Amino acid sequence: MSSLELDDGELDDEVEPHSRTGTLRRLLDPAFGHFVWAVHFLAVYVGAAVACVLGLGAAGEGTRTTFLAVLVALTVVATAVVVGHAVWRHRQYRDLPDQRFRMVLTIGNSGIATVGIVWQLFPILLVPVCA
Amino acid sequence: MGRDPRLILILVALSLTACGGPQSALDPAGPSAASLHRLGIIMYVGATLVTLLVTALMLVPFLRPRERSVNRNLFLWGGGVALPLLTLTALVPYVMTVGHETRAATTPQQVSIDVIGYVYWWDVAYRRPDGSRGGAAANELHVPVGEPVELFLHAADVIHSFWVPSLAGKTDMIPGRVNRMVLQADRPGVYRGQCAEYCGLQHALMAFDVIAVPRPEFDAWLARASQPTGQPETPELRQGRDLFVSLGCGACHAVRGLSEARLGPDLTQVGSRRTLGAGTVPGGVGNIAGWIASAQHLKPGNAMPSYDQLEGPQLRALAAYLESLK
Amino acid sequence: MTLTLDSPGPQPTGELAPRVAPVLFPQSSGRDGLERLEAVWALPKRFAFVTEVNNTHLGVLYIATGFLFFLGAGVLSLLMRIQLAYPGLAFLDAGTYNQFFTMHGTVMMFLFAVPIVEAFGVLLLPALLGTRDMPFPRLSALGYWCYALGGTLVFASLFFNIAPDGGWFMYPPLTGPKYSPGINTDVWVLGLGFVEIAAVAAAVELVVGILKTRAPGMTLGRMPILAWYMLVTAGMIMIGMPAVIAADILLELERAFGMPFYDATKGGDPLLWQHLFWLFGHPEVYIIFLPAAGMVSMMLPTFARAKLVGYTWLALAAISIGFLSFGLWVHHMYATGLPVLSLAFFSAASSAIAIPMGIQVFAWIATLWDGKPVLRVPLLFILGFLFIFTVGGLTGVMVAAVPYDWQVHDTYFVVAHFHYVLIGGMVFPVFAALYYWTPLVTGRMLSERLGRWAFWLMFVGFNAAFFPMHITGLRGMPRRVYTFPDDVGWNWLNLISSVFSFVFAAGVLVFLIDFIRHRRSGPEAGYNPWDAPSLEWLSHGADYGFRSIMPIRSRYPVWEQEGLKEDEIGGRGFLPDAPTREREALVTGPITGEPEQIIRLPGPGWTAFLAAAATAIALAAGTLKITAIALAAGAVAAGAYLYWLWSMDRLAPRGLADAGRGVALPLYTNGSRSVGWWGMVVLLISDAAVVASFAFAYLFLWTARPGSWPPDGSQIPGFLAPVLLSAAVIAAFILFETADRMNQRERRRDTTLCLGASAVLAIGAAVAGWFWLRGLGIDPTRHSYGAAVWTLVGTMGLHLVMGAGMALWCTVRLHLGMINSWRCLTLRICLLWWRFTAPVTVLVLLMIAGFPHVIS
Amino acid sequence: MSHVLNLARMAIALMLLPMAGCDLAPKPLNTKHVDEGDPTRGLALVAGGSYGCAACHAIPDVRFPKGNVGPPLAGMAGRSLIAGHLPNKPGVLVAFLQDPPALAPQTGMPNVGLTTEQARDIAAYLYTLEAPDGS
Repeated sequence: MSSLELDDGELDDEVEPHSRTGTLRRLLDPAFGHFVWAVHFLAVYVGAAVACVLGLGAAGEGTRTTFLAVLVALTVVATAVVVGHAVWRHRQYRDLPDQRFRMVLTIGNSGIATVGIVWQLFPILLVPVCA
Repeated sequence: MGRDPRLILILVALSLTACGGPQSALDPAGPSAASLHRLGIIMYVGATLVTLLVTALMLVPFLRPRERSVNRNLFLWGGGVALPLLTLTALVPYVMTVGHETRAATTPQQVSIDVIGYVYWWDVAYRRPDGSRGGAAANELHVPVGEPVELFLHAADVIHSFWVPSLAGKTDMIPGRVNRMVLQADRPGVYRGQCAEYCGLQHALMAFDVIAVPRPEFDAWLARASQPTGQPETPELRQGRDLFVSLGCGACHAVRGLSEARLGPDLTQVGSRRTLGAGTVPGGVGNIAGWIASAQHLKPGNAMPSYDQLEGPQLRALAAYLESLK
Repeated sequence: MTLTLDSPGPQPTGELAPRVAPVLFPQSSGRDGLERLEAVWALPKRFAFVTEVNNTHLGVLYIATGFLFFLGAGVLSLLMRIQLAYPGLAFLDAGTYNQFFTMHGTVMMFLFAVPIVEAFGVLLLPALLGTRDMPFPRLSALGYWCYALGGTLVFASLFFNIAPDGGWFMYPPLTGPKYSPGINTDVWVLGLGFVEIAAVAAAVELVVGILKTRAPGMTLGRMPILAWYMLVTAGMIMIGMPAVIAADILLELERAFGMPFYDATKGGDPLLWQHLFWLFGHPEVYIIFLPAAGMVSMMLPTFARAKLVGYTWLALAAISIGFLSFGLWVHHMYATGLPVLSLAFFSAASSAIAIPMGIQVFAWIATLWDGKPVLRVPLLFILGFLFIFTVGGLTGVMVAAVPYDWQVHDTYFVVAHFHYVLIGGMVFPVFAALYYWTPLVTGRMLSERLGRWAFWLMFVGFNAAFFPMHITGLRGMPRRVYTFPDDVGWNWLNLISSVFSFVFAAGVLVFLIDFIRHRRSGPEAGYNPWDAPSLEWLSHGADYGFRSIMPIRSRYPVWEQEGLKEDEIGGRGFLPDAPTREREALVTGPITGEPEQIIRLPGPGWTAFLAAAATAIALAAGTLKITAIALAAGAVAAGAYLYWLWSMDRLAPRGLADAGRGVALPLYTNGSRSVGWWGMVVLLISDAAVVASFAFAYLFLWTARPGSWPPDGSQIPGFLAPVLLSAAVIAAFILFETADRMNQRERRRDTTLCLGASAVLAIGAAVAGWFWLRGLGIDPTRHSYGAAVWTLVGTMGLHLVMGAGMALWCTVRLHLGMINSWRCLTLRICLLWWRFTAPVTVLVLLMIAGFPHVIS
Repeated sequence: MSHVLNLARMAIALMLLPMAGCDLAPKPLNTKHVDEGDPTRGLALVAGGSYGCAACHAIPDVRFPKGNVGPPLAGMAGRSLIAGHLPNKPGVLVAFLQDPPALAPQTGMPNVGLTTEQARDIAAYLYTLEAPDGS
């Protein structure tokens, strides 16, 4: 008969620290890292594509180095944002056993997103621009 | 299931040894294809090892049921995260450095060729140093051995893709765009290429040859390709030339010194071509005659009509004339 | 997003009232309750089965239809393999072969793979989530019938020699009006557009179903893992499908009205299609794979006799794959001559997806290690899946490497690769699922012995047919060739592939025979024949799902919650009755799973079937250019949709109703608590993706030919007209907002005035926009610039007209008393439309006016 | 019982009769023989394609191309005439293959430059081509 015992606490046991926020945003929060990844990915891809269209391929060595430095800086910022968000959520959730699932989900997604962002350094550093 | 890894190994070994074929990426004859092949071998070996590992791990619980519970961290962190993370952190940077040969810079002395894809054949034009159109060919690229050759790839109608597996990877030909690639053959020979992007009804019959010859031989060939054709010497050949003109062949085909049209393949040296109809049938007078009389039967849907109203002797004369163009 | 979209307002709030007698519709857990429940959920008789909207019924039909398409496309592939058995064969001519491979790819991807995995979702999810049905049963029915009828039309084109022949990804300009003048391509574009819309409908249903109709107490962390996978999949369909729908619309605009999006001679670019198509097309592979992986994750614990290792890891792997898969679209464009750096970004992103993939594979293997696996047929197929999919995944790493892909792209290597991924990653799991869940539907078991035969024939046949193709491709054979020369070294490899493709087919045939046989002579399955841990076995196939909806406290409720079955049968859960004599279900909170509302679901009705059938006839007649029939059918379809919309947001009493277990819940909710609100949000996300695709087209066409913009000699748009237009749109929006406020204060006259003014302004803005573009001399057919501008502005104009229509709709309902201060869901949902349309219209106007100035 | 058996025997015999008939039907005797001609080498020459035989003629052992400019070559062994007016004899065929216009001035078939050995091999191959059943 144990399944009959149901109290309010049991139904409601995934109450978050910031449950005032809109439901949609709370649903998407564990994927925060991936949203940053998407923005970063689009930024470097579109940036490179538009720069090549505008004639970066024919530009001098200095201009190209500056452009690559901007891409590297973007990557560093994006990584910092993702890691920072994960650390913040970790602090919020670590003492709440009910929130373990959410915490692991958030941190795991952030970890994979971080790899996705950091790996963009390989093309930025190793592949000739606009060839 | 237990036999499969071995089967895979055998097949992988087979794929590495059975390299033959005039159109094989496993038989590289140029620096670009060779570096891609090297990358391939590394990945074949890696993939085989991972497949063996996964297959073995997956079968173990059936062979030897365990009593203790499994070490989750070893599987999830070790197999799930560390394995792909480490192997790919090694592989990805390497991949980034491979294959730049096909986009390398070239010097002005080197050969530059415009290749234009049509449904379903290839127009080939050698650029003079001033950029104008020099010697021309169709469905055949003659290149000097051991030199990087610069190709400018265009499309006249739909998307095609230029691919000679033994020499380099493929590059698409896209209407409205010009793609550039660099190609080099390290040893003399004939390398077969084929359209690799589906381009309509006869996509299957859109092949070409890259003929790599030593530089002097190449120069001689290019000189011939740039000169007007000679006057026909026998009455039959003269009749053939007259037919070429009167039937309107020249409205589509160029024969240097006779006609300049470029709607169909340049026929200035058609007599020496290895194939007709972009690889549909071999060259030679018999096939030329067959092609003229029944192009729509041999390669339905191509742009050339079947000239099936010719009398026997006329057909022979026209075929003989074309065969004499070398 | 939510903060701005979800305005606070009066909510008939639910309260848990354990010991207070409920006001309305008391539930009975006794025999009378069961009788009412059965009567309400009973299937309609005979031909009226097309009116049924219940998910169990539709799910079975859906799967059966998908399987038929699988068989049809499979036969095509066998005929193609006969043609390729020897070089130079003339078994099929070039034209037929081209139609066959196009249809094989199209049918397998659009009519089999995506629909059948969605179908498993439709069939299983309500049961897995412990509820009775999806929140929008009629939408499910519409989705199914659109798919079945549209798919049949596309497939039937084969028999009239008008089947599409441009390859399943239909690259223009080959498929443009110049090189494909026949209607073959229109059949593809219109038929598939139909099926894609059906897929989006199913996705809306799945997202809202998973978020809003779970068993009480089923938090996100307790959902069956398949729900996670389906949630991600549906989300991907929501974002991905609109891109290809947009590409289809542009192609049809070019074909029918000469708007040159892809025609390079008029400033278009063939690569625009490739970007849009693959923006959908690459995620498509994962859309197919993820539900299959989810089903594997459901079946594994049953056969491993152990809980899933790494449930959370699998959920986050699914989410990660969902996101990362959108960063791979250029994967298919490595040979197009884009700058190597651009390609390399995609190469790196593709590699990142290997991590979630690795996590999944090793989580599954660890689950096997953790338990004492029982090797039944479904597990056999799962092992086959693991092996084949691993090989396919590894060749996937290879083709993700840009330079290597230059060799293997568009060759038989790639053919081998994606068959390893799709047959391994999807067909084997689907067969496992068919063996596993058939007893749930038919009540009988399939044969273990024939199942093993089917598996081994399929496994050996598959590997022996497709593995050699890797080598065929490396030895230079391109894909999509109807024949090949006999002296290039492909003869033996092709013959082996052809012979073993028939062995694979024999395996499928054995399954079919087994399936037909088991309906009569298969052993009775009984309750939970595999001793599975998940909820669907609790329902054992009744039309209403569960006698009563059970509160859930575990990821493996059937294993871990004692007395679950007894309580469910005994009606001691929620809603053991149907006191309103209508189908009822619980609405729960999307995160916590606490009960929020009792919704009454529509029962059998003709609306959905009629709407789908009329739309299908209209489209088919339109394609064949029979205008009269097209118009007539279109009118019927429009009538059906309007009737449908009218019947939504039904009159429910304001008070609380009994939900069982001493809990009282409202029958009516507004805003983000209601399922309708969520449905609209999901739909708007898809809509946003379509508009974004059009905006992308505009910007991309500029990058293809950077230079003067506008390039076609028309005037550069000034700022005055866009500012005035924006002002009108914003005013219309604010008036709609004000109408909502007025309605809350029960000021009906002011509400009406605001709505009317809003409609007038919206229509005015749309008409003014038309004159604005005409005045600038922008011609949609002269250059791709004009085509892109007209498409964007026209889309927003349509949105404004729809917004005006909504204002009128609300006015009418207001005056019929169907909208009032607390019953305002219709108004709120229309307001959502405006909250999306107004800012997006302003942005679009800004872009069209501002971009030429920015770049010059 | 034996009656039943007899009936069965008769039925089987009746069913086998048509097949036996096939075997007994007079086979066209192939009298055409080319000295020093090797049909295997001939087939290789024909199938190799560089002489273009198959570009104009449908040849049973060559899958592609199946030309339709000249007559199909199936049943070549049984034909009475070559090119419509030359007797189909080994010597004539060899000579015709080597230089068709010399023997048939109005033919469309060009001289493709076969040596005598090659022409013999091809002729030998052509004489292996019996008329297909039922034609």
